[in-house]
Amino acid sequence: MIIEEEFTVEAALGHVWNCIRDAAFVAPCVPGCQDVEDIGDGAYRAAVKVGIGPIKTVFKLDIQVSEEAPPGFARIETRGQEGTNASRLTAKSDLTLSAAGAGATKVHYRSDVQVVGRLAKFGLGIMKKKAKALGAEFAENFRAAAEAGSPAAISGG
Amino acid sequence: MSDIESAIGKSPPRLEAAEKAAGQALFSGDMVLPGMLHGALLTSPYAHARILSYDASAALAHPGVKAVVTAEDITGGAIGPLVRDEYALARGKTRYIGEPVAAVAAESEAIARLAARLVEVEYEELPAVATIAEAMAEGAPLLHEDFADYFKIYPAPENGGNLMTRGEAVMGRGTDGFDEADIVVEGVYEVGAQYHAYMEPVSVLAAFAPDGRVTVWSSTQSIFRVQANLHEGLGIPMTKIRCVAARVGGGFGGKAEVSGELVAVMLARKAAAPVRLVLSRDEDMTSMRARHPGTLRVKTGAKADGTLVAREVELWFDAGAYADDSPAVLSVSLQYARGPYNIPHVHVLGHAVYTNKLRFGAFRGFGNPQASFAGESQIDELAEKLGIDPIELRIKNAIKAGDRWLGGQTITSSALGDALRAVRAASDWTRPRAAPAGCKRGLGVSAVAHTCAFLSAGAIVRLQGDGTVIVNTGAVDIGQGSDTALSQMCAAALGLDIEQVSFATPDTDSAPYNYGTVASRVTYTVGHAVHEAAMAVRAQLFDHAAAMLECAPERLELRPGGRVGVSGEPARNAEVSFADIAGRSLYAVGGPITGSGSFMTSDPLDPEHTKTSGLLDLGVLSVRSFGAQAVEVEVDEATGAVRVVEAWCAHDAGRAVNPGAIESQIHGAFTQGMGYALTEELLWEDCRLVNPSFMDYKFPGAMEAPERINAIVLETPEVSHPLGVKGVAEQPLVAAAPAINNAVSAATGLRLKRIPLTPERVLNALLAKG
Amino acid sequence: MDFYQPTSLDAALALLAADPEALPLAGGATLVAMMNADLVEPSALVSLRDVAELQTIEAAADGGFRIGAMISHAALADEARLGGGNEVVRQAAARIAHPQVRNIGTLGGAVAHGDPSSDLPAALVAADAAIEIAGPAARRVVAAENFFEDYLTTALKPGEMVSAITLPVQPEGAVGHYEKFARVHGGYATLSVAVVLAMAGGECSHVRVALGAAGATPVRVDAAEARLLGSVLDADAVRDAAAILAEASDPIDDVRGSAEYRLMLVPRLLGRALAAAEGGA
Amino acid sequence: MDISLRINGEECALSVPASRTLLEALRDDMALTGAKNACNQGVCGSCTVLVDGMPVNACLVLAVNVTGRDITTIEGLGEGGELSVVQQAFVDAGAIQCGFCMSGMIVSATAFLAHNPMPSRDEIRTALSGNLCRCSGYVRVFDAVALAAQRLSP
Repeated sequence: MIIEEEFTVEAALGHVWNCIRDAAFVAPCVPGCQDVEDIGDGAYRAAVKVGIGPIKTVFKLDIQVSEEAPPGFARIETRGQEGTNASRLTAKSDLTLSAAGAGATKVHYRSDVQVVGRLAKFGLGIMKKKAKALGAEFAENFRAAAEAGSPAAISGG
Repeated sequence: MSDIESAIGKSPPRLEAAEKAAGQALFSGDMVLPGMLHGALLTSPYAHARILSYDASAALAHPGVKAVVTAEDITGGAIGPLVRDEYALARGKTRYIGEPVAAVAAESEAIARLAARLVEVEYEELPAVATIAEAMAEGAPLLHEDFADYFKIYPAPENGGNLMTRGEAVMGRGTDGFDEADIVVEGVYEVGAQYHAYMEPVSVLAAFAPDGRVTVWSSTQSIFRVQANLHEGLGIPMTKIRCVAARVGGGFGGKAEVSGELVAVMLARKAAAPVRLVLSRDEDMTSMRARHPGTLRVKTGAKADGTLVAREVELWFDAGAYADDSPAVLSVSLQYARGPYNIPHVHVLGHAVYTNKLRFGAFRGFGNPQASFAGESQIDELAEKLGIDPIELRIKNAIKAGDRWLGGQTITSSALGDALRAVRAASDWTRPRAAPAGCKRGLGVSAVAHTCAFLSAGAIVRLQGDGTVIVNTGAVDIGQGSDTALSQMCAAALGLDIEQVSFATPDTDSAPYNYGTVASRVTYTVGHAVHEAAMAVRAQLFDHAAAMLECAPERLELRPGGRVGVSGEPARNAEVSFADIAGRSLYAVGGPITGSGSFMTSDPLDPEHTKTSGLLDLGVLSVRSFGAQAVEVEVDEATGAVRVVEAWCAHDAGRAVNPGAIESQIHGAFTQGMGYALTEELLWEDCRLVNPSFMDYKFPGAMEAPERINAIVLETPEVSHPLGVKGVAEQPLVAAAPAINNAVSAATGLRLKRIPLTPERVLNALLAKG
Repeated sequence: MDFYQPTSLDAALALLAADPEALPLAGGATLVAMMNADLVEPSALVSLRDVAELQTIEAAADGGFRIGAMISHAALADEARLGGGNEVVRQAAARIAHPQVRNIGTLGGAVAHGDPSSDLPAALVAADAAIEIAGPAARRVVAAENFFEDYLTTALKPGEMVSAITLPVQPEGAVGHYEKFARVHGGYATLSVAVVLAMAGGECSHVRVALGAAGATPVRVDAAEARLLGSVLDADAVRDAAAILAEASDPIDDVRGSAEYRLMLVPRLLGRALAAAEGGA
Repeated sequence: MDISLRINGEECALSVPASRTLLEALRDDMALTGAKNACNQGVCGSCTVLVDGMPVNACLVLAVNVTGRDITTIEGLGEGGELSVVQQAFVDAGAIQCGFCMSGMIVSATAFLAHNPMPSRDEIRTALSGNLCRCSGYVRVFDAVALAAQRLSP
């Protein structure tokens, strides 16, 4: 399952890069993200609440930035599970930032997400739509946050 | 047929029908033993990964958990019917999402399932290949790095990467033969992966006795394949393995090889308690096996008068992560790629490729459905170009007794022409079909041949004290009615009524060897052994009767109902009953009367007739039976939906032992073939199966059943069998998809080349045609 | 997991209010299926089996109907009084799955589940039904059209449940029709079209159309109906209306059909549904 | 939870967790293994039993939710070891092959015939639309129901 999103942030490339690489900054933008922990050298742990209708669960994620070429590119590998391994998630995401004239930055991310286990049994079609919606919501939150100010200025999620 | 053999040709209800109607039939998932535990699987979340370590501590600590097994508990070698490329559980590497990696035995199924998720497995993910193209690409990751060292019983390609098997056969002048053709048709056909959808998911009950002897009740098509795999995969000597067939809730090839038996035995051994493992539907669909999806490029050449002269086929099968029966399926598919026609110049080439998906194995038709869908669809295209009626073209080229099959085996009897004429007449072939508004109707035809003799089988017939007999063959009745049919054959040989014959539950402790309920073989192959065993009993009966009636055995005759009499003297005192003879043999002279029979199929190929390479030894597969089908379909032009209105299925049973059971097999097999043609397809996104449930994988229900399936049982006695019988259980499936595809062509003019013919594909084709 | 079997609606609501993780158990066709698939593990179930108030079908004074949430699909499908325009709801109930599920599943359960590819949501929107919601604090009514918000997401707030559905009196001479296309009979729809149509003097005098399995919720567009109103349901009118509806649709890709295919079916099934309704008028 | 179910006319007291389906209760607690579990999603019908005479999927019904109700399973159709008319018709019509779907199929047919004494073939087909079978192609199943109807009619 591919989730792809592209949006423009009215802020300088360097600034946007700093924002996106700051876990504390990004976490509140991720819908359902309850907490995130920076374990150092590009590794993070996060808990993300996910739900479709009556189905509610929390994915415990291990995130690792595997490749990085600041300020334009980062590759992120994610592994996670929910409900004591009832479902497992693996994702490989590429994040590319590029200057988009007049101090704006184009953010493009593409992640290949695989979910296996009970949630996967549920139906791929709905999961894709839900994932797309989460992607769009993240983009909107991040764009607003990045334009509002620097990472330190962000209030709680 | 003298009245002595009256037990044949009748359709008594199945021996076990009442038990099943009452809900009393015991399937292995219904069985309970004292102290029994429940098993559950932990399966791989990765399509391709090295297994670095296991940590079962959390699982073992969970209350109610009695044992956890992983590959570290394997005490035997690799398994696999044709190449030993697999283990009881994933070992060292996992090669498809859903592959069993560990298993837990606990006091309840719920606890076992929860605890299975607590077994921590450390993986190192590897790149995976989801398709044939990816698997064969330069530098593609290898599933089986040390494939070359595996034990194999077929000639495998060297350093072919993910290429598991490559088979080729050339007959006559091969592709040069196309120079004799006035018209050539060529096309690429695609076939989807079909799931067996047996109603009973895989289930096993295993229990060790204190002396270390294990008894396994499982839903299987072969108690001897289970025994062999337990021996090879766990190193248990066969003296310590007893396999018993419970009632089986359908197999269709999916239970020809082992499914969960090895895991259940490992759990029972480690937990020192009986363990019952029953897969859920989505586990069965995700972890077990299905029919090979693939692509076939087919080319056929014919003279203007319709004489077929040349056929070329190149076939690629996706074989999944483990070979299972793939090399054999490929060999059989190639052998049928010529079709049931006298085409002199043939070149067929086939490949089966490893991919990181569940294994593809045996499924009713065994490679023939794929080859026939392509071949029989193309024959119709050729008929259209030649301006010859599709049935005429088939009759003109139909293979006859005395002709030789691809490979050189001689056809002993062929009813192909009769079958085609039968369906032509029955379907009123030339009458145009009126369709409701917005729909189009059409009639399509296909021809089919399939074998029914395969490998070996034994049989023991024993006279019992009251003069009745008991047949023991080890052949498992998976619902096709073999218990009843074999009992009828035994009754016929001894002039008994079927009520005077009982059938022993298949049990490796007592049964003679039998390869399995596969390849439509039971009626012919096991029937051979049963007849021989019964005749051995007959001879002993006559010896006793000769002494009791003081006359030469030659002057004796069997009399209906279990009597031996002096021929020509019908009087009462000139005969003795089987019971009298039994009494004499048990308590006076000679000892117990037991007859045994043993049969081996052997019809070696002729390398002079057909040059082959990379194929399995097909000499153990022979005696073809023939059939044809006409199908009327209705296509909804607004949605592309295809509905089968009626089908006429003529199949040659040689001599119908139980006509009713044969008709039921034709109904069921045709309907399974209809599902293959119209709705059934397992779908993957990369290497993940996306529709492992009956909610998302649809096969025909009562509403999809055609208005009528006219089963026409032809009887062209098979000269190579004492009772003239042949097996027909796979043919009606094989013929269905091409007949339906040709009917859709007749209705719409479309020439579709990919099944299933989903409404979406049909509508898009209709719109593209304009 | 706790289990309660209250005998009054108020008692049921109190139990639900006491435990936010508790769920009402109507028939169980969807809820138990999800529990079997380990997708839902409620802390408590409040069975509505013995709540008599939810088990009635009453003809309302204005000629409409009030149908209790616990009415099974089978009972709804056999309800002969649901004729005319409201026939669309009866037909939809009759096309759900198969006899066993229709005997278990309930109207309230299906509506609260809010699956856009199930049969009742689109039919209720076409019939302009209203959903009666009972909550710990108050009772409220939401038009079916506004009740379905997203995949498996409805206007229900925590502690609320569906208590009844009211079907309005349909225009004079209106006929309802539910056209469902699925790969096999009884399966979830690839696409469905629910229609309530009235004709006067050969022209369309009233029409409501809702699509099932065409988006996160049933798809209905005023402009599409406007295009049909006053027309003789000629091919152009139907084609234009279908184009408007397709434009507003956002179907998913799944094993039952691709998004493109579902959109292709919109004009075809709309034409068929209108013709069937007109035939019945 | 302690509940009581009237199964095949016999009052049975059971203590089951709330999440236990009627199918699990019948098979595991009552050793009535006629009803089968082929999908556990209410699609295949192999678990069909009657609750107050109505065919339902026992896998979608919680045991606690049918306390006090009349449950009829395949084991309860016959009388004193004899097959019921419908069961016998399935045997005589040669409708039974592997038999795994047959408990559900026969229970559905029994309930249907109780309300539709002389059904058409299409009505039989619709009544069994919730009972999947992979062996028979349904031909002999429809024949069996028609035969039972004929034998039941006065």
